[in-house]
Amino acid sequence: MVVSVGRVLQENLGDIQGNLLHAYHMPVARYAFYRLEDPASGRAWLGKLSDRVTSATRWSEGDKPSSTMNVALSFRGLEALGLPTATLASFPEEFRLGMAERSEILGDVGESAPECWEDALKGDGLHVLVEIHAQTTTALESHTEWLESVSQAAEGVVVEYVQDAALPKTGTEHFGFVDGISQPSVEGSALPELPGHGTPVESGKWKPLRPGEFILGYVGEDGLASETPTPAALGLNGTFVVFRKLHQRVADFRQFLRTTAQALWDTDDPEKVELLAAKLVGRWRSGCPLELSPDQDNAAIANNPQINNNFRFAQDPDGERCPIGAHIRRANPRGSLDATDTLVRRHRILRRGLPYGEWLESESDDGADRGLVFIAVGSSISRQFEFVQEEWINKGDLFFLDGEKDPFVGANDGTGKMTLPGPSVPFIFNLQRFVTVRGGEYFFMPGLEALRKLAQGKWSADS
Amino acid sequence: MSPSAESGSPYENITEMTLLTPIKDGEADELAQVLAAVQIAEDSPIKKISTIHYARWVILDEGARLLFTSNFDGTWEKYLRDFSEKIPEGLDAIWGHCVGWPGAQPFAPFRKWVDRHQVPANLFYAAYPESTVREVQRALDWKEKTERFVAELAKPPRSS
Amino acid sequence: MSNIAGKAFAMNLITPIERKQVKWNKVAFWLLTPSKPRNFLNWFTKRLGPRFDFAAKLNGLITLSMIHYARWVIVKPEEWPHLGTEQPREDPAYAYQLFFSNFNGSWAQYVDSFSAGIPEGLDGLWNKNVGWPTSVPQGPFHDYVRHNEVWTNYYYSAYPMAASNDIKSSKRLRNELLDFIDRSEKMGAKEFQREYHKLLSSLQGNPNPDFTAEEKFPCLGQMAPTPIVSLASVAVRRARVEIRSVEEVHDAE
Amino acid sequence: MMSTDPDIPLDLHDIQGNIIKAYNREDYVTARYVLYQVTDGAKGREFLAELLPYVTTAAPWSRESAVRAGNPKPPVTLNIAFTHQGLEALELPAASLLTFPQEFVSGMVKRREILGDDGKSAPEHWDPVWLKPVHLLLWLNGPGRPNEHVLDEYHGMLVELAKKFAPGVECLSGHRGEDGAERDYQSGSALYDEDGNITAKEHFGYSDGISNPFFKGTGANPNNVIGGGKVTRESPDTVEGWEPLETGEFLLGYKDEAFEYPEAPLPPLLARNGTYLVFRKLHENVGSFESYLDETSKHFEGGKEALAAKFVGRWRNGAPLATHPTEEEANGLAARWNQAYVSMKKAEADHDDGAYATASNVYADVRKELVAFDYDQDLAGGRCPVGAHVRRVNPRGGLEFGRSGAFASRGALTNRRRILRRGLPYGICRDRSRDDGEHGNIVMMLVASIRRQFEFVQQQWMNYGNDFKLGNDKDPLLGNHSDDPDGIDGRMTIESTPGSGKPPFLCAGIPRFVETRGGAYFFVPSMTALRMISKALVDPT
Repeated sequence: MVVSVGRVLQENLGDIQGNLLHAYHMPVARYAFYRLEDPASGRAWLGKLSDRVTSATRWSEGDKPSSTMNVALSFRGLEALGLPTATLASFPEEFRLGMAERSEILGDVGESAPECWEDALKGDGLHVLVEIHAQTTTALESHTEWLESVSQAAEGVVVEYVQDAALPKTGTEHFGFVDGISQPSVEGSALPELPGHGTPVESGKWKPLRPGEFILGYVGEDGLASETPTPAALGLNGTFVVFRKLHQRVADFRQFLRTTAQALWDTDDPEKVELLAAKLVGRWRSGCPLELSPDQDNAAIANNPQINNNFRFAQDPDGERCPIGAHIRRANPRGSLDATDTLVRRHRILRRGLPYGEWLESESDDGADRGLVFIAVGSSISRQFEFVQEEWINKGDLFFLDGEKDPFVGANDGTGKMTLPGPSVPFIFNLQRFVTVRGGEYFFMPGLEALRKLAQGKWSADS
Repeated sequence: MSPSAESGSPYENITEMTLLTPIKDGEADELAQVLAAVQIAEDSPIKKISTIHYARWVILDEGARLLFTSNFDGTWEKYLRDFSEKIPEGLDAIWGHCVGWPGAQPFAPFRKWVDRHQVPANLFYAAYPESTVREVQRALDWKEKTERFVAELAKPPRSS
Repeated sequence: MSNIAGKAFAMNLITPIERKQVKWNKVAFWLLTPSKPRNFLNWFTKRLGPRFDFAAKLNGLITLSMIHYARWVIVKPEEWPHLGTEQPREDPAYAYQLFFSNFNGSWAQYVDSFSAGIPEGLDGLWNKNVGWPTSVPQGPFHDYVRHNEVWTNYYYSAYPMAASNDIKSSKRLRNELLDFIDRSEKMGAKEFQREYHKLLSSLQGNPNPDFTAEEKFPCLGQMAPTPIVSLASVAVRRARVEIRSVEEVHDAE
Repeated sequence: MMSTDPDIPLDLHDIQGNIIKAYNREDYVTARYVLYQVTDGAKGREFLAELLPYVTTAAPWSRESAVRAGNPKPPVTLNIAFTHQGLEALELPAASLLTFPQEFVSGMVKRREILGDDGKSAPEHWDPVWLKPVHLLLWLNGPGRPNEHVLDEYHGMLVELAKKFAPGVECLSGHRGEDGAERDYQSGSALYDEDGNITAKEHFGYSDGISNPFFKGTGANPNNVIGGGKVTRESPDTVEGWEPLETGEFLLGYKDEAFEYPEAPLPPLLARNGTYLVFRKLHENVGSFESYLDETSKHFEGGKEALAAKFVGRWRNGAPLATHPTEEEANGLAARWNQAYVSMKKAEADHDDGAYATASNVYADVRKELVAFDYDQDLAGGRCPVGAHVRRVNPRGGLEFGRSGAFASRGALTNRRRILRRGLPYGICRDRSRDDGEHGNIVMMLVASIRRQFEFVQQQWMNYGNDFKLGNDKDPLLGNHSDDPDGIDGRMTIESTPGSGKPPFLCAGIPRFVETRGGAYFFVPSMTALRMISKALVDPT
């Protein structure tokens, strides 16, 4: 259903939830999942929450809150709120099915298969996701206290699962890479437009993506308004959010780097280990892209946001600097598939999320759970997140990398292979899976007005 | 026409599509010219869809209807989306001459139109059903390079 | 209008079939469809004698190895879409069997190889069609195909330079090479040479009939454009180049 | 309609001689090929009428020793063939001219892209005579040393005869001679060894013309079906392993391998007992050939002779690789073959009928060893490479690739591509280190369909390799390997014996060994048709 083609994003930031278009950049977070047993009390609870939900309105200097809160609903959650069948049916198929049902498409097989997920993340109980982000642990706890008191007061609102997350002391994710450098810029989002964050245009410049790619009810890259569920007001200013808990095998990864460097170059010289790590990812651990500095890490590049994302792969068609199969090149091929980028710009994702667990100090595995809370935002889960996951991460056929999967996060099984174009050592063999899925779900994150109306039961069948 | 998005392909990775669509009265000649122009163009618009192995358009029954067949990798749905998103103008220029054409965009009515006119094959044969277009192209590239390498080793030094 | 894309030729054959005969052909198509229940059927039909040995007929097709893709579709009169008044009503007397294939070689080579190599297979799939002359003798068979063939208006191939055989050999070559590269990482010079020679001798093709066609596929031939199959297509191609160069001159002006 | 039951012989008196008889086997080892243009139809027909009594038919010759010589061997044979333009010049009615197949009407020059006559084989490099309006081909075969003058005298008579019809009938000049001068005729001659004995060799040194198709009705020794007929599913060294080919593959008016009468011009009387002749003058680059063999065989186990054998599928002495993979075996066979031939010739010269019968039986037995094989025991090509010349031009049962029963018959894809070969070498190679000079082969191919038989084999099997799963690799010896460094490499894989652990041997950079220097498509009418043409009696209505 088409809402309005000419809508301007900037005028509606107050109705869009926060942390979608702009990252909060807060070091700690808590993700709480609730099950709703009764539509009416669930709506009342949601109503209380909606008053404190953080919007996308930009903070002025010194105005940044100490904590924020956002709310999203899974398809089961919308059902639990008592929405009528016609409304439910107007949501996209993949959202209705939920993440576990889409495991084949996502490559969630083997140890990542839904039957191996954490019990609490397996069932149908993840109705509502409440995210709290905070500047400090204290602020996080105090916000949580409020949430708990409100929830305990509500009948039939049950906590199913809570996941905490915090940036490790290294400031990196657990494999040691600075994360989250590249994000799509969005037209009308009032974010500074950094080079490399939008879609490449022919003049060598970059253009922000159109808002319909990330928020429902706006014009997308196809020139049409993104499709929304009915009624249109329910969808307007909302979007879809993918939540995944990704466990990282840090000790295995470090071990793999050493043994593979040994196999490739007959040395476990740290420089070679770092080069190998960079080849897998496409960036050095600092975040400095291989495309700009193929032979050694360069902190000056890494720390300069005007430079560190300003590259395309078009000048490196064979992947001699950044391998075609490297993680960042797969996840965002930029201008390398065709000059005008038509093959890429409809498959972009906004990534939010944070690492969880303690930094691994020892060489061997300590058995602790650590990894990444992965959050992807987009107006179509199937066209964006699922497509990237299936076609680019786990297939790579489009890049002529038949049979090769993403070396970093792909569903490899110990027989994986990666092509490293260059003067010597053309391949890495025997890739295993370094990242496994522990659970996840698809959520709909409504606009603030829509959230209030949902809470009021305006669209519910029983009210 | 059987209202089914079902492919007649028995293979897991390859899908076949056969579409039979009536041509608008008196527009067959113009359509033939459009197709001829695409045929002699340097670059086919179809190339943009990297999952198509073979495709053809054929005008049947003295201009009464247009046949389209192709073999492609992946699912029907994704293939149609590719069509709709990557070469909408091309499709409009061709199928615009057919009765009831809703336009390649937006997607939903296009999908419905295709669905309505599709006939699943009763028998479909593929010689290398497990290979995608990219895999084929990649393998051909390997072969060419390997051949050159092996031959370089074999070549006697030229006397001249 | 072109039936040729590089090494591939597009065949479109549309032949009428009596409505009451349609079911027989559909059964034949179903029997030939490669799917799991077929295994039992193969066992069964083999015992009915060569006429019914569909697996063997497919064997001939595979041995010919000229086809990339082929399909058969039967459309009954009531299945022709009628979309309203702007479209004239039709009253077709027959159902139609549509055959489309992508093959390598010239028209005559293809048609003749089929009628000489697997005549029973062809007769099995077409003999319920109106006016089917049987595939041997070839004169009437040629006439039937020519009469019912429809020319392609637009033809596309993603890999025009490759014959079906080229693809099969490339795929095998690539798999074997990758495996070799993996295996050879730790080999010394002598062992490497020995293994490399073994690899080459396996790539030349293996005659053991127990091996699948793909496993023993010869891989060492070169790949290049096909010899010219039709003087007409050469003329068309030349004209096309001329048109383009004229256009380029105009563009330059 | 004529029956083609093998027991019922063909009317050999109505068929031109060279179609059935390989003249060089009958000691006619020198030849002259003369081309004419007809500008006056009536004179052309008169000329033809004058020639008719001298035309050699396929009727069996009575041997010299026979008491009553019914049909003695002529001193020199004469045969006649026409291009389509020639038939037009002789004023065949349009209704008849229009019924000839398209490729014959177009002619060889216009079909050059199909045939791969490019680069140095392109018509602009041919002997000039072939670019003139060629209408009529007369060819004379005569005795060899020391009686070559007989052919010369006979040719002189022909020249005198033709003069009577000039202008109107013109002998075309422009056959390139050894001195570079343009001549009025093309000569041909078997090659002699150092002792002056006639050989069956061509300039590259291979024994030629060993295997020719065997078809119904010729009256030839039925045992010769072995190796010459079409393969059955029985053993190739037995008579049961072969069946005669249908006559219609080589003669118009008879049932062919598809159980029908071949495409033929009207009226039927014009076509029946006639056939088509593909004439090719092929220059042999002996220097390139020898030096390529020398260089490449340095690395080839078995050396130069073995490599030469791998190219062709036969040793230069004629023994087939498929059954005689070692040089020793091959030499043994060649010696026995030679011995048998000498004995047979001696018995003939001695007019000793008994000895002759015995000797020819021995000869036939040895000959069998040269032809009685297929490739089923050698699918991978470890003995005879899959891409070797003889395996390409006649794959026997090989296109089933060992999948017995894949096709309706084992030779289903081969039986309609067979070619009857005649002709002789021409010129003398004076310096085996050089390519230039005038020497090569006059190849005459007789087929019922130029397109389906000759052109197909030339295009798909000599200049392409797809049917053998060899990609674009060409016939190593006769392929039109590119002279252009960016063109397709001349390439051949010589397969190793499977399981030997040895790698295949790759020949790369093969230059073009054989160049086309001329040729045309001709129609060879029956005696009846010749009479009809000469009397303007062709009437298709």
